[in-house]
Amino acid sequence: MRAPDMRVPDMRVPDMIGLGIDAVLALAIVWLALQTVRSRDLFKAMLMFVVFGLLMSLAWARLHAPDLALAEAAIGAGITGALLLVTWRRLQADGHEPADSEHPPLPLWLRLPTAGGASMLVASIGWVALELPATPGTAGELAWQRIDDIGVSNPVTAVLLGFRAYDTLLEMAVVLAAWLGARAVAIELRPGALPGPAYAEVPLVGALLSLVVPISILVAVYLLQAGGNAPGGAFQGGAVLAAGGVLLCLTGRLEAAAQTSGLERVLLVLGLVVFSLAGLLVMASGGAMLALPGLWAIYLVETALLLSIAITLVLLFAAAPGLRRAS
Amino acid sequence: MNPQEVIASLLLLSGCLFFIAGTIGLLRFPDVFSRLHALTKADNLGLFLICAGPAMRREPLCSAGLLLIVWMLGLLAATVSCHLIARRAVRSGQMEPRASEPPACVPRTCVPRTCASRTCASRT
Amino acid sequence: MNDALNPSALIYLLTAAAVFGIGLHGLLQSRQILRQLLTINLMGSGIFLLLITLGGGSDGPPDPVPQAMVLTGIVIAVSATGFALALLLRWHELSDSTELDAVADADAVQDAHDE
Amino acid sequence: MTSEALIGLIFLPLLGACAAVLPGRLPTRLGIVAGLLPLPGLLVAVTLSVWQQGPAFLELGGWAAPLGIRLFVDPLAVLMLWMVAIIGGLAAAHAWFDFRPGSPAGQKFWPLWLLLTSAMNALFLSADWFNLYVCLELITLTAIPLIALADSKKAVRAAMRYLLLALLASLLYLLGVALLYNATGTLDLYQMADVLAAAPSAVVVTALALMTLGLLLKGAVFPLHAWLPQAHASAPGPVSTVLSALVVKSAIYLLYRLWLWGAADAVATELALMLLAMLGAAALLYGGVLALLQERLKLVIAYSTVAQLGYLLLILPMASATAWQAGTYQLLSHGLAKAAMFLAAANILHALRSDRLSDLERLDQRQPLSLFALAIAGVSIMGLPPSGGFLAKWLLLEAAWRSGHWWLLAVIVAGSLLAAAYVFRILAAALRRGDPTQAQPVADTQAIPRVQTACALLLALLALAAGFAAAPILAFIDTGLPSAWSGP
Repeated sequence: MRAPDMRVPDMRVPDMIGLGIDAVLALAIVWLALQTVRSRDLFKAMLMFVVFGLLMSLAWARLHAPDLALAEAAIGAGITGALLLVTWRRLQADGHEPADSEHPPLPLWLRLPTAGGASMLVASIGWVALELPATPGTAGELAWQRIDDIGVSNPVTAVLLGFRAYDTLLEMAVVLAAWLGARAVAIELRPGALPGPAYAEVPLVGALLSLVVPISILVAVYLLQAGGNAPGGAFQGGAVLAAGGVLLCLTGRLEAAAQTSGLERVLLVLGLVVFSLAGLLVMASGGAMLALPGLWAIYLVETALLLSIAITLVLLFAAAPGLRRAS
Repeated sequence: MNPQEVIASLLLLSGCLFFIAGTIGLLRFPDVFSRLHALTKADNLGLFLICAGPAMRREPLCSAGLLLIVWMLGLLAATVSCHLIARRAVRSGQMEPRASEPPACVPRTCVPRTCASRTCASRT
Repeated sequence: MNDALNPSALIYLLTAAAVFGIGLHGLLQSRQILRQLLTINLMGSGIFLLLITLGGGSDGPPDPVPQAMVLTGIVIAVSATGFALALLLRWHELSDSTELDAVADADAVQDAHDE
Repeated sequence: MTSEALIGLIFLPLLGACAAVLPGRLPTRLGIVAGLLPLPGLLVAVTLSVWQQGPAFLELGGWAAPLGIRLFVDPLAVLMLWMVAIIGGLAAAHAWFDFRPGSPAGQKFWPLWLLLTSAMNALFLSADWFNLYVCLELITLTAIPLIALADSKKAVRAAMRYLLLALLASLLYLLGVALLYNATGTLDLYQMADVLAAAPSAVVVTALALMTLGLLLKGAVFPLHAWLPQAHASAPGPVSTVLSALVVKSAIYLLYRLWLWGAADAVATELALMLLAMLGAAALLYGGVLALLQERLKLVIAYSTVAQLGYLLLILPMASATAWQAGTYQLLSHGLAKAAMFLAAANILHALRSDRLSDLERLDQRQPLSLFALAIAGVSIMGLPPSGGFLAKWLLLEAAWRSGHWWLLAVIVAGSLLAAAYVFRILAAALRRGDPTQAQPVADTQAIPRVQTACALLLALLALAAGFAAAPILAFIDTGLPSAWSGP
């Protein structure tokens, strides 16, 4: 049984309009990548990168990967773009503009062949791989056949939280490690280093916040519950919730705190702890490790993951030990 | 092509036209304020038309409602960011040329090196 | 996929290869740590695009395993970028430069007769 | 019983790290104790079961191979897990004094350290290529902040360079995994071994080459080693210990899994193994020469790591049981000896506030025990009898002789001579009397907690004891030979 709304057009019938869209999208993506690399001004390069991320999410949609389109838009373009821009602002805080120095590490006559050779290698190997008959019995086909045992109809969520739940658990450990690493190397925050107090008193921003932040929470919860049978899930939901948090930081509603509060610490490790304990409890009660028993267990774990992802991304953006309501 | 399809494609086409108009405005207008003017006006209307297009073709009302929400959010984001950019432009001294004082040079004919007025400086 | 190679998969394959090559070229060209992080993210996107194009080619429903791998990859990429930016701020505060090797020559001299 | 022990090995440090993040001193201490102390106990159970019933699989979530992820434990994995438990444990004891659990430095250090331990255990147990990618990323993202904790400009620069190269290496590795999945349809390491021969050779060869390139960069093998010396030398004491003894070896361990288990009979295996051996030989000689030229003690030891990794790659073309014993024994003895050397160097740096060779005169009077530990570990690095290092090099020479690779004999001997040179150079600098006129008072050195010296000494003695206790370990290793290496 496949999810009803996962309509799957047969990719082999090349309808011309679809081809046209793909061609234009591909050209735009390559041009943006080129601009990100070639533009002298770093700020422009970062903006090009954000737009590149948005077009990449369109490419995922065209490649029938709606979950990835959501993730790329929310995480790839959204949060990564916000992190880059806020770091750019902090680098400028003491005046000088980081500009590319003239002498690149490798001369052009060496760079071009290596890069050209690498992309030719990837293109040719990809071509050979595409030419070949699809290998029978791949993990993907097995996933489609056994999808009912997980009780979730969205195949990607079934793989992420059912068949390969261990990967997702370690991935949450990576997210926690990123925050721990950022804290370990963090610079002592100069007061007011958090960007955005200038926007605090603009009336329009207040109206924006009162509308957008509740919507971001609503969308995050929708994505979380939709993860079962439609594109969505904890990671995309977490990123959207983090976007709401980033907005609050930018507009001065949230301030940098000197210490990470107890609640923030619990939220940070919540995803990992709930996932591990759920897996261990199942093993203790006789089942296989990490075989989440039912739909309720999957949603419980997904909620914990969502909270952990959101708090980690917001704290990474704020580059502060913790956050508290602005006095 | 039943009438619904025709109307939908017409809406989509006109939406694209408005976007093109907005982009041309962005490229050709001399200073921040006129560009903002072009962008927010043309693109918002374009977005509405593009959202209205598929809404016509979809049978169930809820997807039309969703597209409406998309447009509302687009509108909200566009207006607030335009306000903030304009506010910052005013604060950082790019005053708009007063109607009373004739602009030092007509933007299209003005060659950047020779004309020192602020509007040309901001354009190059 | 065994009969005619379908063109849209081909388009995305060439895009993936091009983005990977451009990313690598940018990485070898720039000294700015910020731009190097951008190029590494570009190369990552190129690889993810290749992974999905190769995986999605099967004539049945799209293969969920590469999609799960790419989703995990995107989350890992944003975590690594978040940490790298924090490390960059630390490096900028210590050495007042946003490049790794710009001060190398000065530092090498300083290394020689260190404390 | 073993499945609970395997899960405990990974999840205890993981939950310990989560506990260490929580506020207050008690959770951190609880996390450290619960995360690190039970590891040897669990490992005894695992070792016994692997010895009796042989290698075992554990399917996570109850899903079979191509769909789910499997853990695999065999003598090689058990050996590496024992090294993580012993070296990690003693380095943690050493770090207990520099990074007190309650202090702000401790709050930053311990969660990362426990996550690193859990990530290494997960990597040595995992049997799924994409899961190994996630483990490699977790190791990278925990090891690099630990380096940057040293708070000096050199440490942060070394950490940033290591991060950029590690991200690049992970991308190459991921590209290889993507191609392998497309060619074989499965991600499982051992299941892929038999499917690989049938898969299209062009895609497989490229995938294996990309993964090898990524792992060589992560393992700092000769041409791609630029990031290692500065990173290991400027990291805090216990961190550089774990980096040199374990983190760098995880990449070499994955090379073993890739070429001896995963792609044992792939089309280009012989050529690739010979190329890797040549790289190993080059690393051995280059690292040895560079170690001779360094001015600082920790840099000499770091370049010695680059050199000693070469030994691990030399065994690849020999394809015999003796070669496998030599390789695994070199893994064990080098890990113990290098850990002892780095801990001793950390003690010396802490006591004399400088580790420049020129400042080390009359070290036997100022830091006798640390120098003693350094000397014993040097004995094992050089390969003098009766140390574990000697046994490893002896088996290596024997395997090279039997398999007829004459040029390897010369390289091994040259490597040992170079190792002897740079170890004696250190000892000579340390035993120098210095001019008696301005006799430096012995008291000016800072006192070091006795436990820290004891850790370095214990590791050095273990490296020495590895020479005596070889028979049971070698017998245990023999039960898990790579499939193609059954010869004498």
